[in-house]
Amino acid sequence: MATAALEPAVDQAALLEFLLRIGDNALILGHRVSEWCGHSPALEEDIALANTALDLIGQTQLWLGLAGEVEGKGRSADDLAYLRDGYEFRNILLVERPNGDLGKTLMRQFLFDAWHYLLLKALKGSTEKRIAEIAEKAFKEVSYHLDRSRDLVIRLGDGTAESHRRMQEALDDLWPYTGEMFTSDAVDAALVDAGVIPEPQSLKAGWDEIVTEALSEGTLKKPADGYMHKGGRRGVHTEHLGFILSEMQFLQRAYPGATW
Amino acid sequence: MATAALEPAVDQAALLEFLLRIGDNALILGHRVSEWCGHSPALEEDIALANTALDLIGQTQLWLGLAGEVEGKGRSADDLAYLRDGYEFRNILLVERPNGDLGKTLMRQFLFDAWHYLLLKALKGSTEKRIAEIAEKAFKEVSYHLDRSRDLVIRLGDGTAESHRRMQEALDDLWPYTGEMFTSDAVDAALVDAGVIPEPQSLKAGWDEIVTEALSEGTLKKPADGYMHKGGRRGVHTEHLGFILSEMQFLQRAYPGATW
Amino acid sequence: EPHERAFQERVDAGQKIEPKEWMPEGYRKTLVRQISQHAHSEIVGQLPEGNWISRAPTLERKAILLAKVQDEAGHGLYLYCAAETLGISRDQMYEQLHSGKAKYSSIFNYPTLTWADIGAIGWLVDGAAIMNQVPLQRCSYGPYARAMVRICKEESFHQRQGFDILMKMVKGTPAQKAMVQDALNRWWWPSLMMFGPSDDASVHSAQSMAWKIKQNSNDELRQKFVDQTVPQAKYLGLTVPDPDLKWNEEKGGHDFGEPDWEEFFNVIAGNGPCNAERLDARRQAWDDGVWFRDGLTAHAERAADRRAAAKIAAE
Amino acid sequence: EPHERAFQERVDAGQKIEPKEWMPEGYRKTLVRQISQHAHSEIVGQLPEGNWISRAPTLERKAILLAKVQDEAGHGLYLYCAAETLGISRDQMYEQLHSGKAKYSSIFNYPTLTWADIGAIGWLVDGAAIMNQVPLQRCSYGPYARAMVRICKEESFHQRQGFDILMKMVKGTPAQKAMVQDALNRWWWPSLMMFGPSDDASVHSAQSMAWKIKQNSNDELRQKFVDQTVPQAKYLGLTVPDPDLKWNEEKGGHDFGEPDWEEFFNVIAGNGPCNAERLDARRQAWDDGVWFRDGLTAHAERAADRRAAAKIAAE
Repeated sequence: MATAALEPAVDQAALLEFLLRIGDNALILGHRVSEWCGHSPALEEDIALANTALDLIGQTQLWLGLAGEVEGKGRSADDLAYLRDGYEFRNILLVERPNGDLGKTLMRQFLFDAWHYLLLKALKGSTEKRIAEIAEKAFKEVSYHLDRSRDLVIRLGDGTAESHRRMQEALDDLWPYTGEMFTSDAVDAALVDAGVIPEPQSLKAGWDEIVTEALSEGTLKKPADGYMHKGGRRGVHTEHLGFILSEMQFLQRAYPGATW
Repeated sequence: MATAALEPAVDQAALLEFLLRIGDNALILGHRVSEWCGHSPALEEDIALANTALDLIGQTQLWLGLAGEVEGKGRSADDLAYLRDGYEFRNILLVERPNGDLGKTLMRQFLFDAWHYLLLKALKGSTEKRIAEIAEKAFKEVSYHLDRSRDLVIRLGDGTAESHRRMQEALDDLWPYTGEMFTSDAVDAALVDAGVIPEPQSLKAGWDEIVTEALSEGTLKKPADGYMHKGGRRGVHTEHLGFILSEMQFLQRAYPGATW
Repeated sequence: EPHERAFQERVDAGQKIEPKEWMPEGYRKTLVRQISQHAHSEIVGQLPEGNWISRAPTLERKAILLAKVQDEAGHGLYLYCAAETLGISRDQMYEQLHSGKAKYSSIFNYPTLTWADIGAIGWLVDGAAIMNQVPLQRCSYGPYARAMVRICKEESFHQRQGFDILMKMVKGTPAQKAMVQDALNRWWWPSLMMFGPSDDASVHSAQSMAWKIKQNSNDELRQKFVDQTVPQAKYLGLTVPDPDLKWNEEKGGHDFGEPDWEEFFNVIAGNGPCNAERLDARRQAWDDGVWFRDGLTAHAERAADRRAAAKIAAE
Repeated sequence: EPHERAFQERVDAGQKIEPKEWMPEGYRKTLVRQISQHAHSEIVGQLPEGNWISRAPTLERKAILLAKVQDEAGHGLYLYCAAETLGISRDQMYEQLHSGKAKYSSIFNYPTLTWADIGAIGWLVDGAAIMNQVPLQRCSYGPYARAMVRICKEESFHQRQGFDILMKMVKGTPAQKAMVQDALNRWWWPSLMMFGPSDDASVHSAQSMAWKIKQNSNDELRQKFVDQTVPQAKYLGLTVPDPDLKWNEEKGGHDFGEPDWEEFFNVIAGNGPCNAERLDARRQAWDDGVWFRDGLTAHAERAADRRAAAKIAAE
């Protein structure tokens, strides 16, 4: 039923690939953030982190659900989340970085949120109605994520010498993983042409602005744009993803076909 | 063929249970020790830890292989290692304790080795020839493990104030997990009667002697025998086992029926 | 004492006591102990369930579990706030938790070993908690009673979700059904112990009842819980692990066996399967977060200074 | 210099140089750099493979992998000992590794992403290492040459085991075969880069050759490796990810494409996928072990003192 709303003119393989990319970003980051549950340094953070994870898992359901429809092989969002191996995942490397201390988790969130926010904002105008609809809903949630992660990056950057040091270290460590957000390949090109997604590089200026302003307010030094890691968008990940999946997928793998 | 050598008079269900217990101990401790590979504080330790893990995995193959034969349902050692869930595992809780620092790992090893050594020594005289044979081989390896872990416990206990503190803390933390080695149930009773295994409690005096002497030489204070945790031998584990298995079993679960 | 008499009359008349009003020191102390213990239970209670978030079997189950654990943190927040109205700070309460002085519900010292445990916690543990908490909505202390209204609403939602997990599983494969039975076997007795030992002999209880902090005896609530839960177990096709359990027509309730109180006191004494790990996890979260809390405080102070300076400059 | 001439004559005559003999300072330095780099590679090389020990798909594969990683630690040990004969301590070499001053083989900065990578490392990485190391068995420096004899024997064993992993997988399910092809795609070029850039221009190389520390040019060894490996890939039913690869009848070897040397220099410069993690892992192992090493040292000193005191008392 719902499938009818998708433009048949658009390259369906590219569309599927895009939906896996955006869905896997939400899934893997949601997983990482959820690892904090019950372990954060303040009750308010426990609540906020759980809330972020919850939003991301909700978005995963929508994106991967649509991916399954586009693929047309009867795979559900759960099938895609739980029954693919690492090389089939399309998330960027940034979201699979280990949590580290809460400063690193928040910095990762901020660098991602700033991009996610701009991406979803653009996707609200997608020629694919279903994508625009999901983006509309996700955009509201992610606007809030960005407000929060930006605010904390600023406050902790401009906090004590210790909190400043930790935030700067987190920034320096994570910076080489930000370049992948703005890379582009044939999949992107096909969908950009069809008006489905924005040109990845077109989000860079806006992202730079958000990031530069927050870092400056937080008295943090923006790293130079050096070498950038990439590979996740084409299924070449870091060694961390395998461990995330072995845990996440255990029940579905150990009890194939069971319903829960 | 080999099955013929097993005494049919012995309670086969009890025998299977015993073999799972001893095999799972080796498997899970081997897994824990192998987590150190490449991460230990001295090259000699990297080698020794890998060697211990290797011996334990080898013993696992023998014990679980025999368990599969006794069960008679065509399950191999690999099937038993990779396709059971946590509640089907029969290892004692001690061996699934997290590694902690190397001091804790070595203390766990020593407390286990001292018991393992005595158990295997007794099993060399088992009325079950197959068990006696495996015990013969494993005993040689474990004698060496014990020499090594005892020696290190002594040296680190009687080392610096810091190494002493860490070893004492490890001892105090792990002590409540040692009682399970000497517990007994209907399975043990049946096999003790048949002369297959020693009475678990009968190993206690020898264990106390080995442990007391080493702790004293290492200037460590033997904890009082307080409350003892148990459950592993009947499949009630700690929360750690599930994570061990999700990692260990990933490939067999994700690619069912594949050969490697 | 005229103060005490007037206070008791107000309680007897069913009036709510509010933060700034006079209250007996014992009343305040009892409430602080009970509310903070309750708050700590919510916080520590995140851990056994949080243990399965990363392994939840579907995206929907993961989302539901995340929401539930988040609710628990929220309950902790309401309750710490309610306790703070009695003149103790949240940090003081944490300090009591971390030092081992304050207790939390012993049930959270048991491990969650399979996904069925997540269902069993919702069904049995939240079920027992609700049984304890429903009367607290009518507690004489206003802030506690109001927090309870909100909490009870969410808890019954959680209980239904837990039951739903088990329903799905008992209709599933034999392995799934076996997991559910195993979970019931492990959680049944600890759930009955959640009501505490028989309170025949407890003077404490009598005073709490008079103050309307407590409204029912432990045994009364335990009986009610058993009578509510046994038919649900039957509906799920499960066997309650109590050979003494049977319907007593005469009393219109179930007869049932005695929990292993030695185990109960052992767990209280710190010897439960997970006591050390739960407390370590909370302590570590707190200790690892010093820099984070200090950073936020320093920023807030600096921002306040800047505002003050700007105000002076503007004048 | 007469010393130098005599030294060079001995080298030319194929005699082995031994630790206590005179040698040019450049010879000593080159050897220290090369042997310690080789030792570091063995040590760091434990990490990418160690990453799969806990997930090895069968008990036998787990045992084989454990044994292999153990062998690598052993190789590290021989090599550090060989380097120590040249007047540098193991701790000094560690210090150089941890500070980033000393290098290790860049190949270990790539991640192991599937089980097929464990096979590919054995086949390709150990294969390339052997190609580099076989001539080193004839190296002019005795201790290094002798360590190499032992290492090469074990390495060829490892290479066969790696190939065996891949054989099993290509005969398996389509998913397994795809994993093997994917592993080849990712490891092929980094393996070719293990021989280093073309050494046409390198004076360094010429001197090493004269001293018989190095016996073949990088390009020579790379060619040999390609010629050996391509038929093996074919045997496995795999496609080598190089469109320029083809047999050249005239030269009796394969023509092949140019590796991406920009990537190579990037990885050397610290920008490989795992540089930071590998070095952090080694540093952390070292730093976390201070108490352990100090404890053993303190005990040894105390034991020596006790023995001395006992001896005095006995006299």
